[in-house]
Amino acid sequence: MTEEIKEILFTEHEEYMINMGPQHPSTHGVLRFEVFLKGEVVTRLVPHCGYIHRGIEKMCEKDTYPQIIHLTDRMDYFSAHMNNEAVCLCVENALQVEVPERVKYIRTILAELGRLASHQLWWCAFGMDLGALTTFFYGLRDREKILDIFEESFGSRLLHSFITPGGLMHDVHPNFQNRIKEFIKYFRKKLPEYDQLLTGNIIFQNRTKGIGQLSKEDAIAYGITGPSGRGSGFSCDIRKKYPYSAYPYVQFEEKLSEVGDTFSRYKLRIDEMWESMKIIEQLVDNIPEGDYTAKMKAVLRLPEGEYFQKVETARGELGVYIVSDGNKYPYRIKFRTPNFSNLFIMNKLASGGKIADLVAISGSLDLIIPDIDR
Amino acid sequence: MEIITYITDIFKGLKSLWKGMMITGYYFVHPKEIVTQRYPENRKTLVMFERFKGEVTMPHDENNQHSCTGCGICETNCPNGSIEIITRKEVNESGKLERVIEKHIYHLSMCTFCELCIKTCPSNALAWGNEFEHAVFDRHKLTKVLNKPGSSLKKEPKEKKLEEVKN
Amino acid sequence: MTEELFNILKSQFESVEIKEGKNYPEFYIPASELTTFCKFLKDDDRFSFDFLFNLTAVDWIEYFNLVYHLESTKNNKCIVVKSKVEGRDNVSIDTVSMLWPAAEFFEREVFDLFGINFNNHPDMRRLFLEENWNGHPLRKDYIDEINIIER
Amino acid sequence: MTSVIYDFTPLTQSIDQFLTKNLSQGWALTIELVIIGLVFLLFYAVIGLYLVLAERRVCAFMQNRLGPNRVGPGGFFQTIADLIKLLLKELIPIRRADKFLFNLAPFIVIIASFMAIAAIPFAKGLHAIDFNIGIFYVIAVSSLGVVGILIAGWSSNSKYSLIGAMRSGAQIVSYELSVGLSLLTIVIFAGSMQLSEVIQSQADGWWIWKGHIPAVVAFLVFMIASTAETNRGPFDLAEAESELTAGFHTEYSGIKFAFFFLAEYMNMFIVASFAATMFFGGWMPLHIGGWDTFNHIMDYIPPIIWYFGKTALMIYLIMWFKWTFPRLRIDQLLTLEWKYLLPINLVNILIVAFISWKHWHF
Repeated sequence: MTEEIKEILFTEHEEYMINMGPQHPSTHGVLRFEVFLKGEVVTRLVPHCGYIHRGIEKMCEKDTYPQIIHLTDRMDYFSAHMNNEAVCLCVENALQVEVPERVKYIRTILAELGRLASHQLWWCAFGMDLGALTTFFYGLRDREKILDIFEESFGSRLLHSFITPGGLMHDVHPNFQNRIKEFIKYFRKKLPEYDQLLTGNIIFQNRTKGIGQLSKEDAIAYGITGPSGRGSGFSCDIRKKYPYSAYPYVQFEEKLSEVGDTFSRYKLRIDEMWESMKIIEQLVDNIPEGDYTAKMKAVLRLPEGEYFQKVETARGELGVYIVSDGNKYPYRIKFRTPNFSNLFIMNKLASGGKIADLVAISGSLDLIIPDIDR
Repeated sequence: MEIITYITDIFKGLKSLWKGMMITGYYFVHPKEIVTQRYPENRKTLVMFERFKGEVTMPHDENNQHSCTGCGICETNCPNGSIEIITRKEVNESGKLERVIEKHIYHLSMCTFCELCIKTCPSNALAWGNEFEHAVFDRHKLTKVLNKPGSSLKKEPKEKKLEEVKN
Repeated sequence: MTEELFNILKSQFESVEIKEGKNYPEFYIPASELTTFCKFLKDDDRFSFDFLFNLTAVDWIEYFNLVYHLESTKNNKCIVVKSKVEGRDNVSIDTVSMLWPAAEFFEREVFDLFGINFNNHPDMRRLFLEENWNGHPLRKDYIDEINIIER
Repeated sequence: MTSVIYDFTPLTQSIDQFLTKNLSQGWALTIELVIIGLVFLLFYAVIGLYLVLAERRVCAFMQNRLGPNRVGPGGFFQTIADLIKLLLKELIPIRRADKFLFNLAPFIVIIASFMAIAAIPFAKGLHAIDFNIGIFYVIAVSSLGVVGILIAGWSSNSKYSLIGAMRSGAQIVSYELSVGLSLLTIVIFAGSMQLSEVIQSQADGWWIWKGHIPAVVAFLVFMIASTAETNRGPFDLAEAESELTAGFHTEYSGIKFAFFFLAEYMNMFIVASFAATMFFGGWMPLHIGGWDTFNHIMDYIPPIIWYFGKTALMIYLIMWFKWTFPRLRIDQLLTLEWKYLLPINLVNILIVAFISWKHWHF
């Protein structure tokens, strides 16, 4: 290549900017990427969020602790149980309440079912992002079974508000255990199909392998947690590190992958589904009899001080930071949401890739926009 | 040797593609696996789960009586202000002034189905209804009065109530 | 966190105050020394707090508390670093985003919702709200008569 | 051949004779052209609409759904209802778009696909025109559509559209090679570029059987390349709804969008019928050597059914691709063409030439 052509090709300063979002099929919500392109190659991108900012933290300052629960559902709506649990654990720890064993077991089962449902939906959406439209229906078909379990016990499918400080809203349905066992049996047959349809596919592998390399150091520095962080070898599973609820009683593996590309994040989530099923199987037969809630006062007043509770949601580490001034309302509540941190690595990962890679990467990070904006 | 890997790559790729096509092909020829619910047609047979949270209702018995005393606990517990209670004072049989609800107003459009009103109600006057077809053209229609016109407070014998508490 | 390490910190930074918090040990450091203190916590091998998992502010009306939750992925220890900034208007504190890139966006959120400026921050813009938004919503004295309904 | 019983040549010839007897040469030709045009217009609309319905039903069944089933029996009138809806929809004018080109683009796309049908033989004696370079003509005409796509992308003053159009350009320019070369294998076997002769040469067996492995390879390459050329399936980069929202037709609405939509399905039909014609004998019935009774029974099935059956099978194959595979990236798309399909194709042609020279095919 002569110098002249090189100059024309590589020293152009004009950038081609396109807006991806707020209404775009691949941002899974109202998120906007300002993408700067050079041909097909992304040079840099600027995320803009806030389109669905509802001020949950401000609203919580006017709500009593039981009233906060229903707002946490609406942050990461696919991990509604885990969000509820985080606030409840924080309040229980502050009040030094010991919840019954039955509650711990049920909470853990619900969290894992929620994780399964969330990962299923992620799988279908990820397939869609890459253009395999059929995955969407297979994933939703299987997720429907979990939602039916939820609906039978709590009356709602997505936003349950089922866990309250001290225990549960009410006891689970008598069918609960049988239905879960049925579902596990069913899903153990269906999950290998996911692999056949997408994981092994040569087009899929070419699209994901080596794309969006995230090193362990970057993952820690940027605070990437959850399956996205573990895909880079960052051991950040709260369930293992700081076990809560019934996690100390169960045997499971923290899946880690050292590669750190989009495919390893994908594979990790598939593996996590197997682990979740293992956890549920260990717990579902041994739910102890007992009360579904501990004795709680009518009005909860947290002692003055600051409390922090970490919980592993489907997308990473959810932290609840409550500052109490002894009143029945929290003085300040802050949710350290996993997606907030996970989003801002996008610029680093997607720069230098193609537009199609950008879509694959944002899909593999599994972003839920209301969780970012809160 | 590169030529051999080149050719094996092609065959591996084709095999993986064929595997995926077998899955979609399998479902294509197995219409029994179809999960579509034909909604308006199956309305008769469609049964919601008994715990389904459709809307907040106030159960009335055959004498058009409910058990809401109008204490206002549900109103204070509602995080969204979707419940309003209008009460009035009335002289009862024993000559005492008693609080009676005039209207128990429920804004379905603001409800987030957090279940706090139902859980905290001391007299179990509220319950979930299974109705889920809430679509209307005017959102004011979603504001409902839960107590039926002409309804009154259920008078239960005191002993029976005590027994219930004991149980 | 052992006593020994506390003492190391105490000897390095005279002004640091140590308090046993409800969940994690809390370190109070004046705003002027914040960056050097954080740098020490991150780079020193005995501490190596390399993972900033939360950064927020609390409005105590007279002053703001900046709260940094740090975790060491090597030692599995969590601590809280707190720093006080006085005043209401033109409040500012040094950024820690060069130590932990994650802080960049936490700080933008704090700037947006509390109005605390971070010196030397690479990109100090509002994160959630519009650029021309009046006030900072998470401050206790924020008034919005239209959108906030007092109960 | 025995399938003479369904020969359409006498019918068309009698019409021609009737017209030339009563009218002057020019008028007869004009009326013939008008008749053919009307027939094809109707055919085009019906095929296009029902391919959309077929695709929706097929993908629904693959995805454990029922698909459209409300309008008419089994959703039979669904796409007609859709068409009426699209006709009634507002044509949104785009500010600062190149108005003339913006309006022209859908017509170019649709004309390109229209022209290609003319050369397709539906049954013996049932084709509009039997060029002696029929294959060459179809390849040339079907690649005209990309001009329309490029114009659409460029003129609609949208960044997504432009990227989509550029992708489509790169894609069609490269995949045109593979389509041509894979058809060339059959041309070598058949020794003619005339479509009717290619079909006649398959009277004693289809090329996919007669041509040994090279024909199978050529068939696979043709299917992949032609799927790419029609902007479908795993190669729908020009539309790529998860990346570019709708690619080159992002800004089109109403009936103009419907033209693109219809043209896409027509292109699929053309490609599928070409695969059927070249590799599976077009309207030739299935004959197996030695089974005379069987062959005789097969002859009684009208060739038009044979033709549409084979085409439907090919269309199903293309749909099956689309609803199973993820989309390729633009560089992988070009890698697939230049590093895999083209070399394979060239080697394949050499082998075919050798086989043909030695008369090793049946």
